[in-house]
Amino acid sequence: QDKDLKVGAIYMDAQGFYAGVRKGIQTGASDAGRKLDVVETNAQGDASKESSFIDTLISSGVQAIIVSPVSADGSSRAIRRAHDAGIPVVCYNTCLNDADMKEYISAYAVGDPYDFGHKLGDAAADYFIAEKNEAPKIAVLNCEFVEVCITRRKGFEEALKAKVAGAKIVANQEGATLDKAVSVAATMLTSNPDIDAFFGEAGGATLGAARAVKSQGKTGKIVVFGGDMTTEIAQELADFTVIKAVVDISGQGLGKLALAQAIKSIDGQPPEGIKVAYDIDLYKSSEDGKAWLKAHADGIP
Amino acid sequence: MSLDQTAKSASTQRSRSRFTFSRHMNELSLFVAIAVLYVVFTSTANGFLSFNNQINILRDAATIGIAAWAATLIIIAGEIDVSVGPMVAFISVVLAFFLQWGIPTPLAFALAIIVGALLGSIPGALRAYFDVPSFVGTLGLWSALRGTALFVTDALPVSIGRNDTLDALDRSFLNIPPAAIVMLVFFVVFTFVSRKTAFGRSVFAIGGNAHAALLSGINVSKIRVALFAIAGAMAAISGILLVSRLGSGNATAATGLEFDVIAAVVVGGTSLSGGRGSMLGTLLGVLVITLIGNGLVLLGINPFFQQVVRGLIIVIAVLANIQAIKRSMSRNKG
Amino acid sequence: MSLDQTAKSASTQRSRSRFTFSRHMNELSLFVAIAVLYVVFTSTANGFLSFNNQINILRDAATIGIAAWAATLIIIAGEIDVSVGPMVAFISVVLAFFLQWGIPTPLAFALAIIVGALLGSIPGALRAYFDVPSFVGTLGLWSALRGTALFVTDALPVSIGRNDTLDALDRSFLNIPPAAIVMLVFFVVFTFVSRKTAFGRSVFAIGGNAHAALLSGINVSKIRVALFAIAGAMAAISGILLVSRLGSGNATAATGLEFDVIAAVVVGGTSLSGGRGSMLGTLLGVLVITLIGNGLVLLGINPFFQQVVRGLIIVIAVLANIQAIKRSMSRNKG
Amino acid sequence: MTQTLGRPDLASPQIASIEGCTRQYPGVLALDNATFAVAAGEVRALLGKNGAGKSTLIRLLTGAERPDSGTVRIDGEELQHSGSSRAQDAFEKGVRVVYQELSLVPGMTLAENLFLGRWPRKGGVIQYANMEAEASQAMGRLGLDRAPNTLVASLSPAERQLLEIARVLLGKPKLVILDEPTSSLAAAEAERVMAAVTRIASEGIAVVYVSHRMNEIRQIAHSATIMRDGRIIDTVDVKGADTREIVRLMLGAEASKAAALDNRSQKNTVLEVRDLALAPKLSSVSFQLKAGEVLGIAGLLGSGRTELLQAIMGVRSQDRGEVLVDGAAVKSGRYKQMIAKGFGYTPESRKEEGIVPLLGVDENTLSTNFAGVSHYRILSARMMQDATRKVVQRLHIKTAQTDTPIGTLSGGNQQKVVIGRWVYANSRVLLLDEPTRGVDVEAKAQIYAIIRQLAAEGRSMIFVSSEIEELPLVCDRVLVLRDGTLQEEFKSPNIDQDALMAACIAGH
Ligand SMILES: Nc1ncnc2c1ncn2[C@@H]1O[C@H](COP(=O)(O)OP(=O)(O)OP(=O)(O)O)[C@@H](O)[C@H]1O
Ligand SMILES: Nc1ncnc2c1ncn2[C@@H]1O[C@H](COP(=O)(O)OP(=O)(O)OP(=O)(O)O)[C@@H](O)[C@H]1O
Ligand SMILES: [Mg+2]
Ligand SMILES: [Mg+2]
Repeated sequence: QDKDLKVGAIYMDAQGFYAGVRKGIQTGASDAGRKLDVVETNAQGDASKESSFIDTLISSGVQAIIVSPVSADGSSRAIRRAHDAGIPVVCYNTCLNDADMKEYISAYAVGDPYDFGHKLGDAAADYFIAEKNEAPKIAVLNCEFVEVCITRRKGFEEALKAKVAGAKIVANQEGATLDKAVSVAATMLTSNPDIDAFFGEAGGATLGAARAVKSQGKTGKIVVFGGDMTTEIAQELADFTVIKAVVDISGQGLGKLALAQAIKSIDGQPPEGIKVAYDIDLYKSSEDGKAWLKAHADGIP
Repeated sequence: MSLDQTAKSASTQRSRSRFTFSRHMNELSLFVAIAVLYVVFTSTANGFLSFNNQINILRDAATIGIAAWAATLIIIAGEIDVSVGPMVAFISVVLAFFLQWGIPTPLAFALAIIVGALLGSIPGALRAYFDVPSFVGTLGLWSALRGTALFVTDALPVSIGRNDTLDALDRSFLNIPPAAIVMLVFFVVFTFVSRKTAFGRSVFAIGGNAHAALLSGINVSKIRVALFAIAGAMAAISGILLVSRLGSGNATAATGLEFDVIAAVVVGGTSLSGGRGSMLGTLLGVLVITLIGNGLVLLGINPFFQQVVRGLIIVIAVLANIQAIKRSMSRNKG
Repeated sequence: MSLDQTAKSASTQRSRSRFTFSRHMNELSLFVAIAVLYVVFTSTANGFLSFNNQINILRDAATIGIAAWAATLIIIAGEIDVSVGPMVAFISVVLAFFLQWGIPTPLAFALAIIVGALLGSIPGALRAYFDVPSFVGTLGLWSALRGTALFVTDALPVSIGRNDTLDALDRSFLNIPPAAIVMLVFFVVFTFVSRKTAFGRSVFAIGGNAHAALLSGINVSKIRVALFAIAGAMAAISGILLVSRLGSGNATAATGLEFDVIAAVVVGGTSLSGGRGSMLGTLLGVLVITLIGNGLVLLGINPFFQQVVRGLIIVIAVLANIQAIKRSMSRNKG
Repeated sequence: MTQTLGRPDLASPQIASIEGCTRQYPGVLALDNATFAVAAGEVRALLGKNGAGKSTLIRLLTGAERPDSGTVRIDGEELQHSGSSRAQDAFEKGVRVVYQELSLVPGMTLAENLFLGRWPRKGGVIQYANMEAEASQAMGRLGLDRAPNTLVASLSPAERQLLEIARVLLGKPKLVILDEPTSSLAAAEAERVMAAVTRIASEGIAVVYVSHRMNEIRQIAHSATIMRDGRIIDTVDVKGADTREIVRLMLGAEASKAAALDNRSQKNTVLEVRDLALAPKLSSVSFQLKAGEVLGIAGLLGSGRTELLQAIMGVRSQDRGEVLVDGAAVKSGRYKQMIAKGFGYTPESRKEEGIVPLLGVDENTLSTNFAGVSHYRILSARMMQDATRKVVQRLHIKTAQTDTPIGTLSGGNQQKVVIGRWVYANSRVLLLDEPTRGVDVEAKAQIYAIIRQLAAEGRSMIFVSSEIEELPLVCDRVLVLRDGTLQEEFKSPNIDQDALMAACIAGH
């Protein structure tokens, strides 16, 4: 079957991760031997824009919508309208609350954000145990204007405290874009000179923390744990002086998975339990970093 | 310079029995722009002309339009309001809380509008009585409202549960979304006010020559405060419609709306230096902005690239408009 | 109205031998504001007064300051530039690409600055020769540049690999970050230009009465284009420093920088209606904005709530400034 | 033209009074313990040099400003409040004013401007039909024949002035104040204004009339209050007073007589205009200007003199015709080029086009040639001061410092700076559009002297003025612009005011 496919794709905001998703959707289509027409938009983290985009996609006659909803509750009405119009909606990365999800969503390609944080927290705990640090002080650079980031932190905190009871989060500031993260991290180092580690909730935060640690001359004293692989984060990890562990949900992988689910839903075979788990990858050694760089020569995560 | 003079007479004042071409050049050139956009998108974008999509365009236009009517008056008065987006988001959050607290829906609506008007009147009063430029006052409000909304909600949506009134507001009425009706009703009201009432004409007078307005006994300060209060109330109405559409109050919603609103007003031919402008122009400006947004999505253009196209089209629209007015003026001279 | 008149004589024109209190009231009141901020943060925020943190403040100030000098001139000339943030991000991307292509670093720097100047001169030329308001032109550029940068990079950082020159730009020199030195050098240059050159004085004349400036033979169009080209070049320099700090070109960087820049200029006492303002005022405005940002982060205040505080402080700073000027005017009367 | 004046009877009630008022501006005592009163039906002239404090006194009467000390009474009641409600208070008590600065809203129609802020309305809705009918009537009385829904932006300055005067005559005013209402009007229009003034006075309305034109005052005023340096010097009966005595009171010294014209031989032609046309006002204008010549251009309001000057300078492009400088044709769109060739142009509206109010006298003067006061492209404070001082001294500009913001100078002194900038630029041909508008007698005499002096140095000038009586004082030759062409020529010493006037209005 090589019928043309027309799907709508909505990216949540302007982050490199979604470039991966885009590539994943494209390669997913060619893997499935279909000619793909993607109508794509970027919601810029705004539920009202997302809502209007979904309406536009409905009118444009797409066969399915692949979306990373901005908000578990705030996005449900728009998605309901798509559902009511008979268009299967596939979530990836983020989704609606459970009740709405069961009703309106055909499939949810997910690397669970709680697990995401949890895996990293676990890795961080192992690091502190190895360092014999029983009461590590941690500063967070967050992206908590989107809900997933809050969940990521919860996962991180709980996993860490489960193993290292004395761990403490001493500061939590926003720093989602790289430039802001560098500046905020540098300032946090001033107010909390005795912190042991940064936790970067997303790519910009992770790399920003690493840059700040280096430029403030704290290499070797302060380490960084963070989310989201990019070329530069992988290089830092390969270097292994500052970044000690990175968790990542491959954008490409998730995109591919989401498209596969969308095709299935169009064909009337949505997955049973809606949720389709996608592996969250943990990279915690220099070799892991090098391997990632090799596998992603084009830099798209 | 020369434009200032030429455009002055070209600006649309009130409709007059003698329809002069040059006076309405602005609107005419916008009509042409819209016609061109329609032709282009119809022939290239699948489903653009479908009834459903036209309704979508109307609904999207409402988001910008409702705020843009008040913004037009503010800009005509020589002021500016950059707080629209956060105001809409903030009110959506406030309304959601009101409803969570069990305040009856109509009362909650009224309270939300009052809150909007009161908040809006803060930069208004700062401008009118303390000479704080409205750009500064509304910039402060912009930051404070977005911050407060995010702070109290932790950036999470504030759910309102089932609410029949709000649901009705989201359901089309005779196939037309209520938001669009609200927009059009207010368009008529604002057009009337701006052309036919003392308040509306005072706004033009203040923008054209505030000193003269003051000397001729117009209560400049009161009108300035009122303008910003009205803008706040209109943003609140937009916020209410937002809640009905999203089913929750969202602190992160309506980001950058202020840019769209100002762009629509300016594309519509209202001068940022005050004193001239028209509601009809703004309506057409709102349509241009909305059509571009809608068409580009339908065409499936890379979302980042859409931003590029939007930027170019806004500039080209204003440029073409200005040139059209100029040319018609010089032709009309003899 | 009354402010317009009072502030006239208070505005800093050129430095004069007779230092009058009222003329420098604006700068004095900003000095007081900065002193208050220092006292408050020193006593409440851990490590605020540490050498390292003061250096951080300087480095952060550079991001806003370098762009703010040019923006001051633009606003004095009665124009506005809202394209700063995207311009900085775009140039950082362009520079990163230049370096990836193997262009020698100094040449890449020069090219980046030229690209910035050329891009900046687009809204300048639209303003000067086609009467497109600078708000519209730069808003278009804002959208187009951010879009292009995101489009070509997919919002991913563009790595530059190892680069000694750029590394050196990020390493402190005599304990002072090069960015801060660049900022201060340009501050001196711009202060000098604005006070002591025909170009600078013509900018004031154009902002004060463009028509009169034109008739007295000042090349108004050329100066307008030059102003925006300069702003583009300064943003490019900011972009270069950004690359040195981040080690990569970032399309998403410097979001909202234009707001900070305009806020700094306005807090510094430059009038948005043109014709008056001072570089020293802007320098103090930049410090106020940067200090607030730094202190609030140090205090560990909820980031959303920081936005609220920032908004309030900007408004209060401008309000206090205006009141101080007014009071000093009326006191000076007798 | 105007009927004989009967002085209102002395028992008529005082409409407005100012008692012991003082008003201080930064650095200037604009009003010093002034006491002033005007009675119903009286036309009171207010005389004084530029900066004497006339406008300030008026602003107190209208409530636009409050005195630092002293009281202002209208109709026996003291003005209350401050800010805009004070002006409102005065308005309600029947004070109407035409300010020296135009106070119209260009983007609104004539009718709307006429009723600005007091539009007739029913239930909040403006009654346009009524308003426009009334407006037509009110404007018709002053001979302003324009559709009431025209935009003010399309009016000429003179028409705007008439509109402002029409505005104050609406309703039931008790005190009408006119601050130099005729300064932008040619003689014929000024007559219309004066007729209106006489009429309203006869209706028992008090009028305060500021003018620098003595002959107008003789025609319409009953009495004259003379001000000097912020003080009220004297109030005299116009009939009984001698003009020279009034001028002496104003100046505090005897007025110098205008310098007599000396006829020098004029040599080569510096400027030639051939068949210049600019629709709709100019159909075909040709003339020559010689070095060292002062060429007057007379004409009625709206005859196109301003357009002629602008077309010559290239500020506005002509439809047809040629402009030759030193025998060589120049292209259109050539303003810069004309300046480079040694031309200078002073616009008729000083405030809108002439000055940058926030900048100092120095920069307003030197902006024509910053290079002349620069050292290696850097402005030298010392050179700026010296150059400005030279111009200030030469043109007798009254300013505290060379860097005083020009906006705080009196109108006459501002005008001298506008001329002075071309003196500084060493221009050899000056195009002066209404250079004496709003300028006091003394400053006027000084400007005439300056013009003659510049001509003696071999510079040429085109002098446009609506005050017919000053043309013979300065011009070597006067051309009359009528119906789009230059109709008649008068040569010194045979320039006769009455003949000029007749030539201007011929056929009207
Ligand atoms: N707003 C102001 N700020 C500072 N000084 C002022 C202001 N208004 C007037 N002055 C000064 O007060 C003095 C009196 O000015 P005023 O305008 O009353 O003079 P005038 O008699 O009306 O002169 P003219 O004939 O030129 O109109 C002048 O020296 C003037 O420079
Ligand atoms: N309709 C108009 N639109 C724009 N500007 C105008 C208009 N009418 C007149 N002006 C400008 O107003 C100024 C003076 O006009 P006005 O008619 O008073 O003078 P004029 O025609 O030059 O005659 P004169 O100078 O002899 O009184 C000129 O600069 C003229 O160009
Ligand atoms: Mg005066
Ligand atoms: Mg004229």
